[in-house]
Amino acid sequence: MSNSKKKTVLIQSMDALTDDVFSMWLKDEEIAANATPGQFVSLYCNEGSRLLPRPISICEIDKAVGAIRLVYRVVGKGTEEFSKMKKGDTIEVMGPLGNGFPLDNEGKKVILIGGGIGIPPMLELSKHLTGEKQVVLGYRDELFLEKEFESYGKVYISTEDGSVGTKGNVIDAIKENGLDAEVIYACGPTPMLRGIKAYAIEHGITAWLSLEEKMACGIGACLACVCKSKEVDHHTNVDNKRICKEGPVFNALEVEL
Amino acid sequence: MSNSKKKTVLIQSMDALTDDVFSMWLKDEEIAANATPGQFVSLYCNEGSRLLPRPISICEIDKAVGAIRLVYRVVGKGTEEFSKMKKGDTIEVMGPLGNGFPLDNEGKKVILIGGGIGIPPMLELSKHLTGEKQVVLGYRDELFLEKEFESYGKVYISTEDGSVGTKGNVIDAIKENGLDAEVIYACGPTPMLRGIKAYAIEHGITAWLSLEEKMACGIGACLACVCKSKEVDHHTNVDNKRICKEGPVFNALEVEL
Amino acid sequence: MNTKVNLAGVILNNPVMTASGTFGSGAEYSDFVDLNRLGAVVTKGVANIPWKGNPTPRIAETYGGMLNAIGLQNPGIDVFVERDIPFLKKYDTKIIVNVCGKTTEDYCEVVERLADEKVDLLEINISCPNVKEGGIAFGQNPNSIEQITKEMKKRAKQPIIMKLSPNVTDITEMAKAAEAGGADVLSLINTLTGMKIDVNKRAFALANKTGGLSGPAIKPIAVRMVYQVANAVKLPIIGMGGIQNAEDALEFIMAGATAVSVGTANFYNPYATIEVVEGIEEYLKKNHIDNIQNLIGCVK
Amino acid sequence: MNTKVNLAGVILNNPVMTASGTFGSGAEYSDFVDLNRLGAVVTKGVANIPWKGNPTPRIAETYGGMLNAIGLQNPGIDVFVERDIPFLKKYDTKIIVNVCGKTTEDYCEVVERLADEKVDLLEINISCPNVKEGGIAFGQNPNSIEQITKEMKKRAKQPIIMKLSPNVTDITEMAKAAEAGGADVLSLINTLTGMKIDVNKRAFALANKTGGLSGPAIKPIAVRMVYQVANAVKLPIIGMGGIQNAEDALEFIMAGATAVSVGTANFYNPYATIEVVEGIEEYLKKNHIDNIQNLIGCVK
Ligand SMILES: Cc1cc2nc3c(=O)[nH]c(=O)nc-3n(C[C@H](O)[C@H](O)[C@H](O)COP(=O)(O)OP(=O)(O)OC[C@H]3O[C@@H](n4cnc5c(N)ncnc54)[C@H](O)[C@@H]3O)c2cc1C
Ligand SMILES: Cc1cc2nc3c(=O)[nH]c(=O)nc-3n(C[C@H](O)[C@H](O)[C@H](O)COP(=O)(O)OP(=O)(O)OC[C@H]3O[C@@H](n4cnc5c(N)ncnc54)[C@H](O)[C@@H]3O)c2cc1C
Ligand SMILES: Cc1cc2nc3c(=O)[nH]c(=O)nc-3n(C[C@H](O)[C@H](O)[C@H](O)COP(=O)(O)O)c2cc1C
Ligand SMILES: Cc1cc2nc3c(=O)[nH]c(=O)nc-3n(C[C@H](O)[C@H](O)[C@H](O)COP(=O)(O)O)c2cc1C
Ligand code: FES
Ligand code: FES
Repeated sequence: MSNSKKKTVLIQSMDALTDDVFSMWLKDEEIAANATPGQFVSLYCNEGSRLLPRPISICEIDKAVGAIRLVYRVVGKGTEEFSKMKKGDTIEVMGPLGNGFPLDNEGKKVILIGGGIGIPPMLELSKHLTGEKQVVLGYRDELFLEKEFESYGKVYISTEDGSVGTKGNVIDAIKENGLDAEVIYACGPTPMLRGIKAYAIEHGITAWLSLEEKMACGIGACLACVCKSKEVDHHTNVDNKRICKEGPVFNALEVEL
Repeated sequence: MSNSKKKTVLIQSMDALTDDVFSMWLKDEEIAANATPGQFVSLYCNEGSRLLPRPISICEIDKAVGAIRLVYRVVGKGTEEFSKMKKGDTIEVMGPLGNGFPLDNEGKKVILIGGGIGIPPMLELSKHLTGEKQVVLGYRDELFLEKEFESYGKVYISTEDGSVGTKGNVIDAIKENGLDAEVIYACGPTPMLRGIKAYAIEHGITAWLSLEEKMACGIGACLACVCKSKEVDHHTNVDNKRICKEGPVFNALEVEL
Repeated sequence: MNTKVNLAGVILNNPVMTASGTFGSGAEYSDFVDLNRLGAVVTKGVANIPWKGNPTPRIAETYGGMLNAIGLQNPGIDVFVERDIPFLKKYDTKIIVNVCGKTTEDYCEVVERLADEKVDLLEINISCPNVKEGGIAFGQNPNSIEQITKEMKKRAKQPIIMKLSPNVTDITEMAKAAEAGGADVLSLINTLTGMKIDVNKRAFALANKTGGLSGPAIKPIAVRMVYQVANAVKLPIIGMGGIQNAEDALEFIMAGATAVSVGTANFYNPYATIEVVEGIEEYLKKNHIDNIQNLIGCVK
Repeated sequence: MNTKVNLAGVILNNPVMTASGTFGSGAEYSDFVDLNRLGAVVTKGVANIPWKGNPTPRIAETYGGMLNAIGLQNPGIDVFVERDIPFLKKYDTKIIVNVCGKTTEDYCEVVERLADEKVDLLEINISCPNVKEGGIAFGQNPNSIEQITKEMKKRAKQPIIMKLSPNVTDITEMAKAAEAGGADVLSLINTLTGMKIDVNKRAFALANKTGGLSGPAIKPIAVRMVYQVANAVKLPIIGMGGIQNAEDALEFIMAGATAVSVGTANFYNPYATIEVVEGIEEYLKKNHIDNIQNLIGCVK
């Protein structure tokens, strides 16, 4: 048996970080005990017309309390439904799912990169890395979570409109600040990840990327969520890897973006 | 424009009368102002997989407060959903719908008959009739609402298991108590109404019956909820009457049961 | 912003219509919505003589949809012409009369009777799954579709909409047959044949055993068929099946529908048609699209 | 209480199986449910060689259902035989292998390769709407159904289940063709072809444009088809399409299915299969029915 269950859990808190980004803590000792940074959970809607899971990365893990934090943006009907839930309500969740970021980096100098709603999983990760940590956060406009990173590393910000930090994207911020590293960890939109992969290859940096795809089962059974892999995958026997099962975190060299 | 609207209204109270019979007051001045005894409302589920209305008779009307009372039995998923709602929640409702009982009976001696979950609409009706009122309530086993009728008329009870009042059905109770009347008003399961119709014809009593059928629109547009009528109906031009529009209350002689 | 659309020369103020059988002849819903705001009202199917329809229960709820087996109850063309057309003429909306029949002759009689009435289009229902004769029997065979379309065209003074059944292997074959028969417009989809069993009563939920499935549950099938037909024939298409909001309507329009009909949604939201009209206007505004024409079939 | 059912001589402990493609080869769900409790596990379609499947996005949510266009990605029969059959053999459940192919030869190769493997039944998928060649092309024509069924029967050592497509005018014609070809069991329904458009992106939701609609939304269509087929042929039927609880499963059984498959529901409730098994047992107990046999096709 794996460590993943589907269950109904208590919402401990629900807070708006911006107009459309929400933070919630879910109470569940088992999930908290088993979770590692970069893993995700599947959230389910109460509304019966919406059947499929909403995969959400784990933003923080409080093993002492037995709770996990999720930070999500309202982009459609499902996340809208979640945003209307309140402390004390319950929600269906399955997890933890997938494989998180590798943590065996022995004090290497790293850059953690989060783009938009890819920022949340970087927070828990930043607590687990032991070397010098540079955190690059890319936003369209409104900032969230940026202060919470400050205790774990030096934070650099890019905004598309240039209202804060570097005007442009995360790569622009890395260049502007002359950052270098042995390892990059990143989560964000595919074009950003593509850019980071190219940058990492160019500079000989190891890069771990967290990918995204539409999911149905979340546990590797339906083959909905594949990405192209460089080599034939052990499980699928074709050059497709399941993001929910082998991922969501991949070495940049393993996958085609 | 008719007096009927679809709107979201406040639930003022929700109480269990028995294990599976619930009473709720809905706050809406407009509906309360327009409603008459024997009319019904359509209740809608929040759950998006259940689209159709749940027609529920109006049990009481409080014009002063601007509220209506509904009493319903949990028989399926929709009524179960309602039963879990709480005071302070809101619910979608359309109404008042249909035509209630005729109230111009000029002090005639009447019997009001309610069978099972057909009992609730009799309560408001009993307040509006001016003659001698005999109330016959038929239950399978557990009683509800029976006390509330006592201030409006003499109450006779039948139960299938004989635990209270006459053992048997409402006709048995009428016979056992030797009741007679000029007019009968009745609501309940079709076999009961069929029995009442026969009884009324036999004894030359005018009978008004409230019928039931599955509904989709609740306002006369879809032709789902018809009953057979004795004569060609003015609207449909066939011998079918729409229960939601021409009914739910019909003169027993108008309809075939 | 231009929301006008053209169905065989008839210009609708906007592409939003009602689906036949879900809106009566408009009278009941006129208590809830201003019929002047609708592109067209499509009336409940009418035959040459009054029909009683099927026994009850005639409907059953299903997951995200419903089954109906009304059986085309209707008051007959005479009452319809005397009562329902004059009612609708009071409004600034187009009138589309949905026509049903058991035999080709029945259909012909209705169409001839309507020839000199002030109605804008006739929609020929050859796709009702709930009556034994007529209806779907005509709608599942390309030859009979072409044949009956020709008969209609011979007699009708108004442009003819052929309403297609989704209960077929290849919807484009049926669409092409209607086009070959001279149809002016196609409308799709009618309901999908379905069944529900009450496991506690161990009985069919509908007296008719089977019924037509409608509502949001069927939308993906309807959008697919509209897309296929739009790419197979040159006729304008009225798209329907599960539309409950403007997004749904726009899916059909982008798939290739010139107009759309709101059906089952009226039952649970009597304001649905108007909300679709307003939602489309908002979408056009927000996306700086000045003519709805630009959206029709824009997804290829 | 007897919940055993007989599919062409293969006795299942209970009528509850998994629907192909929604349960992998059982390994992933074995973390959630005890496979020993299932009547049978039906594996994801497998071809003679590995298939990559379609580009992503491969799925989209719809109202009360979902679209998929996985495109039959599979590791090929060799890996399947080496890895997946031994895994399933550890459990006290029947093994049903779902077979797909682009050509008749592909199907034949897989069936021959499986002849000496310890699997109980073969389910031939001639109804996948998501691949260009093979799949549904075979499943919409009675002649080709009969033909391919015969080819399968010639080569197979296990009984053959033909899996039918609902995207046809008359499902009974297809069922009869499979029966004529010698099929031992029929399973229905596969998915209905559907489409979703993202109106904000003005693009198809699926890379493949169309996909197969599954989930509770389609149940009424599936129940109707099972009922029609049960009344048209003598073969046992595996019913599926939108089953999410015991009531749903019982609808299919009362309509005439000998066994049922749970598909899409696994995705949102990994315990769904077991809940169906337990719910059926409760129903039998509550209603004092000592043999499930008495419910098969009991609603006429
Ligand atoms: C591994 C992983 C981790 C994620 N972590 C986060 C996170 O921490 N915070 C956050 O805000 N978002 C995250 N996302 C994206 C999030 O899953 C979607 O924003 C969400 O599912 C949208 O649901 P909706 O109902 O609001 O949108 P709708 O568009 O209405 O959803 C319709 C369907 O599409 C799916 N879907 C829509 N967008 C996406 C997407 N980007 N990725 C996958 N499925 C999608 C939904 O799950 C649903 O099945 C993550 C996605 C993945 C795959
Ligand atoms: C005019 C009228 C007045 C009514 N008044 C009352 C009342 O005061 N109190 C009360 O408890 N019940 C009343 N009923 C019955 C009530 O409508 C049903 O019990 C209720 O709709 C069941 O909903 P459900 O979702 O719990 O059951 P389900 O069986 O899950 O419902 C499935 C579908 O069938 C319909 N349905 C099921 N049973 C009935 C029924 N008996 N009549 C009509 N539609 C039905 C539902 O509305 C829904 O569309 C009345 C019915 C009518 C027609
Ligand atoms: C209760 C009901 C009655 C219908 N009656 C007719 C009819 O008389 N003629 C017709 O062509 N279609 C009829 N239809 C089909 C609808 O017009 C429409 O094609 C179908 O319901 C799909 O659209 P929807 O999902 O929006 O309801 C009827 C549908 C319903 C639900
Ligand atoms: C993601 C997915 C993959 C599927 N793959 C297959 C397959 O490989 N072979 C097959 O015969 N059917 C396949 N199907 C169809 C299902 O087995 C089933 O027939 C259909 O989904 C209807 O059942 P449901 O509504 O319970 O899901 C697939 C369905 C889904 C949703
Ligand atoms: S979501 Fe099913 S395999 Fe990943
Ligand atoms: S419910 Fe539609 S006519 Fe009565």
